[in-house]
Amino acid sequence: MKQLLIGVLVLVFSVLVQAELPVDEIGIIEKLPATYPDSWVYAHDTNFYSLLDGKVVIVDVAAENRHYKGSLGVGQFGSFLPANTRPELYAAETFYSKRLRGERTDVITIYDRVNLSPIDEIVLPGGKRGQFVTFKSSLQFLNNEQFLLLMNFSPATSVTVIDIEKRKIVSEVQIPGCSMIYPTAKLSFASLCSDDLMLVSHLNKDGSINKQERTAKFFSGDDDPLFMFNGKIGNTAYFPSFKGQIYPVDLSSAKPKAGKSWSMLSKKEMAENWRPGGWQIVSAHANGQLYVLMHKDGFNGSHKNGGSEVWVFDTTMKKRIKRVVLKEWGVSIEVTKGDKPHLVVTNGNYDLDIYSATDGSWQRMIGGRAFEMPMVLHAAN
Amino acid sequence: MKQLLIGVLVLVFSVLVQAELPVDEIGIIEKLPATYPDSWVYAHDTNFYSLLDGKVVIVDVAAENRHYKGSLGVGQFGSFLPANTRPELYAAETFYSKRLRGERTDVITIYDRVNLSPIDEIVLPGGKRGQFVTFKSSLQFLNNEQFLLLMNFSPATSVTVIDIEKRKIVSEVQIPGCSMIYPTAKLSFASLCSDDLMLVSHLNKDGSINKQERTAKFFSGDDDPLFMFNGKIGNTAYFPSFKGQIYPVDLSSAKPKAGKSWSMLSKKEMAENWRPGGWQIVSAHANGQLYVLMHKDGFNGSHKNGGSEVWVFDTTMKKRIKRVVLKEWGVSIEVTKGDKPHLVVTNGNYDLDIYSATDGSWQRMIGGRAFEMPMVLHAAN
Amino acid sequence: MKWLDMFVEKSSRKIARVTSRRSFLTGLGTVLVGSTAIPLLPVARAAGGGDSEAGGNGYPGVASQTTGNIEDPGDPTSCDYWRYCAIDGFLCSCCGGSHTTCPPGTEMSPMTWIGTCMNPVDKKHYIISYNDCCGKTSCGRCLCNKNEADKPPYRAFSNNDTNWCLGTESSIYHCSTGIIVGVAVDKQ
Amino acid sequence: MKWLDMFVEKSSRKIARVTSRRSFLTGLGTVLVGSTAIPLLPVARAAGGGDSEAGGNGYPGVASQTTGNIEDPGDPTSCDYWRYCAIDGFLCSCCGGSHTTCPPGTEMSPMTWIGTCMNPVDKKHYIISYNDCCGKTSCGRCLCNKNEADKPPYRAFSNNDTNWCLGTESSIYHCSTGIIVGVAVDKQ
Repeated sequence: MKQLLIGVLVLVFSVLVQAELPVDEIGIIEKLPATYPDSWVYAHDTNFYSLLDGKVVIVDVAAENRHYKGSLGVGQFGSFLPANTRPELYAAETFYSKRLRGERTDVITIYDRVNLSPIDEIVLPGGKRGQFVTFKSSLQFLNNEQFLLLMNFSPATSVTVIDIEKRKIVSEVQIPGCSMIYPTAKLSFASLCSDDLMLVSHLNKDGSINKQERTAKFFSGDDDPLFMFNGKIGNTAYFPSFKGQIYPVDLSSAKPKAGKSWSMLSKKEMAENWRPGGWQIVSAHANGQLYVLMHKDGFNGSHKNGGSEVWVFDTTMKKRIKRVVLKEWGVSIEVTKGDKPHLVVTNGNYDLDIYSATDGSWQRMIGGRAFEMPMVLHAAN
Repeated sequence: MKQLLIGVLVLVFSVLVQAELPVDEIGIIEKLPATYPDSWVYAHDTNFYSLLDGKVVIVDVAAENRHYKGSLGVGQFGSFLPANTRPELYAAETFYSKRLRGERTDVITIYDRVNLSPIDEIVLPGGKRGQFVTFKSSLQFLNNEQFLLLMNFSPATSVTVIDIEKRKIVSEVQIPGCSMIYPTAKLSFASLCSDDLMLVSHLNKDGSINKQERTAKFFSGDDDPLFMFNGKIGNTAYFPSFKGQIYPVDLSSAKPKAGKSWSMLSKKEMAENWRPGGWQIVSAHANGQLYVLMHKDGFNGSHKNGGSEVWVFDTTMKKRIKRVVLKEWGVSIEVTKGDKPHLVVTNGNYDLDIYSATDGSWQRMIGGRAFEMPMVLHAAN
Repeated sequence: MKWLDMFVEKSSRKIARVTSRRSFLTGLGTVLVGSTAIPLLPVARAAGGGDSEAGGNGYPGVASQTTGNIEDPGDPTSCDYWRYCAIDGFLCSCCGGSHTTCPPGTEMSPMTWIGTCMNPVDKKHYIISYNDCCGKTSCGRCLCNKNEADKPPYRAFSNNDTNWCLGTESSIYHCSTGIIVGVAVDKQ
Repeated sequence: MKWLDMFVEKSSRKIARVTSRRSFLTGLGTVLVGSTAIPLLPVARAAGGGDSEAGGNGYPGVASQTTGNIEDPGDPTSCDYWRYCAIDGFLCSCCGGSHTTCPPGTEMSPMTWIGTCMNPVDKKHYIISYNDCCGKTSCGRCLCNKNEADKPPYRAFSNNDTNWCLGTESSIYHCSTGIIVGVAVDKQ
């Protein structure tokens, strides 16, 4: 009788349990894979409306849903760089002890890519970390990601070299009259200079400066300046100019070799003043295609105005192979890696429009106030 | 000849100077008057979209232009209170050493009202400063602004008493089961409690606790809770309830006396479920008029939904004397002081709509992304 | 069957009484415009935005989800998802977490506010714990505010205007979950 | 008359060369939509907003101003005000300062970027110093970005993508002014 009763109770209980949703586990925190799929993008939200509270949002642009994968704070005109050789992310930022004031601390914060949590930091002395609207070239790797290089601006310009494996600062390289970091060979980087050339800084194995040299002049900052952003295909960086030239720079040896520039524009397009414009105005894919954000009726000063179209060039033929007419006005563009690349566009509402990079078709919009101003986009891998 | 030449030069020079705009002085920082006009309002922007970067914006609601007078940071669910007896402003806020993380510091920052710059601060120990969406009753004065009282929540509830003239913490008063600070007599304050009454805390002259006592129960938290906000006219605080009753509480002596409640609603309005709703749902003017933000079709849970109308009551007659149909849906309301009061409404776009409090006419909208979410408004003086 | 419900109810209520109600953030992100509760700012912003692929969650630029379980109906990115009957804040489902998990790098608050919501499929009332995820800045997506049974702060554990990122290393609020902790009294 | 202009030009250029160009903030707050430069986000937000009393400054909820001097025409709360031909940031005129002064409690940056703008009344080209006001959070009002003669950061002193709140106690950027420091070469 007693056994029967227990049996009945067990039966009733299990029926009930099946009829109800189970209790959920409490305290689960999501994790991300150590290597992200090719369809993921780091969207750096400069957040002009609250500059100290900038962030990077990690987005899967290809998924049907759950596009927002996670975020990390990168504030006060911060710089950001994901590693490829280890599951780490680097954020260069500035804190004040009392948020808007008080003691200033510049740091490189090292984030674990799986947990998006800070695992270490390197304090940067001197309060001179360069604060810019957000560039990619202000934080770069050398020597297979052994060295992390950070741009300073005080307004004197220099580059701090950090051994990021050992997590310590090893040197500071002065780059007077020049700006930003374009890695060339294992231990060398170039910077763009006010006198229309590149300064090349060669480091020793320990990260200290070995020597510096200058390339020949190869562009005109007065008449047609190069943008800071470039599209890199293999060892060649393609720098667009304000008026629509493409300047290929071969970075395969320590000293960069500027190739012959070519125009993106037909005579008609030149007459219509088509020009590159926006923030991150260029991106590239390993298949040799260069993507440039373009606008019509350009003028002196329109180089940050964004664009209505993305033009796709075959860099071997130096020929346009596609025009993507954007659904919404574009501000920044990035092309993802891999076989099925996506063209990611920060639009004028500061949401992301996702297009197929292959056929230019619009696929989805990712937004909903995920970002205030995602000015820079880093494709994963 | 030489004299003539000089004379000619001076003449030419002065003609030229008149023909050109003069060079401006560099380095001028605006100042504000030590006492603000009655038409000024402190708009506390909680800034949900970047909670750590909240602020208070000082606005002149009556001027033809230059409405935005200045701002100060009050972040991370901060509390704010302007003094009347001296040109100081108080901000209770929380900093983290690394913005989003690291060491926590709770402080009262003292701002100079003329220069809007921090002049001193009082560090609060224990990391227990209450963090709320933004209430007025979380930071209050006693004894003619000698003592500044701050609400703690850990989740135990207490009140820190600060001698703000001497700028030091003098005591902490436990208020278990109760919340917030409603000054009564010089050295006494009431708190609203979970068991439908007020706890009254009486301080000694040095700010230490003397004794505590409880009022009788006078409302029903189960059936019809009182809002935290009240409109104060003379020594009477008028607390609206969720379902539209007004509970007058006489604060003229140390122990508050709850008066007889009265309904804001006719039978028809009750049937239509008109209710108060929004955030700062009530304000009052010294002329005896009480302003309440109302919505139709209310229900259990609609008490923060905002409202389409502001109802104006004569508190002596306990009778509605005006309905102001809002141009835009309202979230918070405040009535300014003085002979020509303004009704200031935080609208659903989180801009400010300014109405005449006298005739209810709409005068102007102040916004342009001046604030993200100005939840609380403090009329000057 | 009442007895089993009541048993679960009892243990759940205990949680509710001890850790009790919950979290932070009134929104007023949601206000009544006309008679439909819509989150105001996202809508205001979306007005200037582009098209949306959002199913019907009301947040342009946020794609719909399902729980994958027909017994748990609705869209966890929608403010109307049944578990959110008393939620208040940014939905973690829109922020790299889910309706039951926190986004990477955040910390789940140990103290929560508890609501009681009816699952429209089985018509049972579930006790939902709205644990906050803390330590990263405001997510910004899918602000959702439902105030059924919300009380002012003098009933602290029934109040959602309080920042409940309390027992966490950082009190910075990021987003909110809606976790089933039990079944309430069967009201049928 | 050239000699006087050249004299002023010379001293101004010296300032330009020493402290030189200026400030921070590309905006891209302004982007070209169609062919008119309008500040994007304010517009996007305003789309959900109410009416505006703004004269014609393009910022709903911001009231127009004048300089009070007919020789100095235009509206200092408008991105089209002549002095702003190369400005980049939030206009201090909308933030509690003016086109020449900083809001209370901020600090004016000693280093600036210099632009050259034509006054439409006297047709003269003035040298404008766009000193930033620093130490309070982003004002948020009247974001205005004009990039005439703007160069990339390798011409640092001609670049407005750099935060020039440099010689100040705090590098937090709040808003920008447009201060006349001299007259440039008369181009007539």
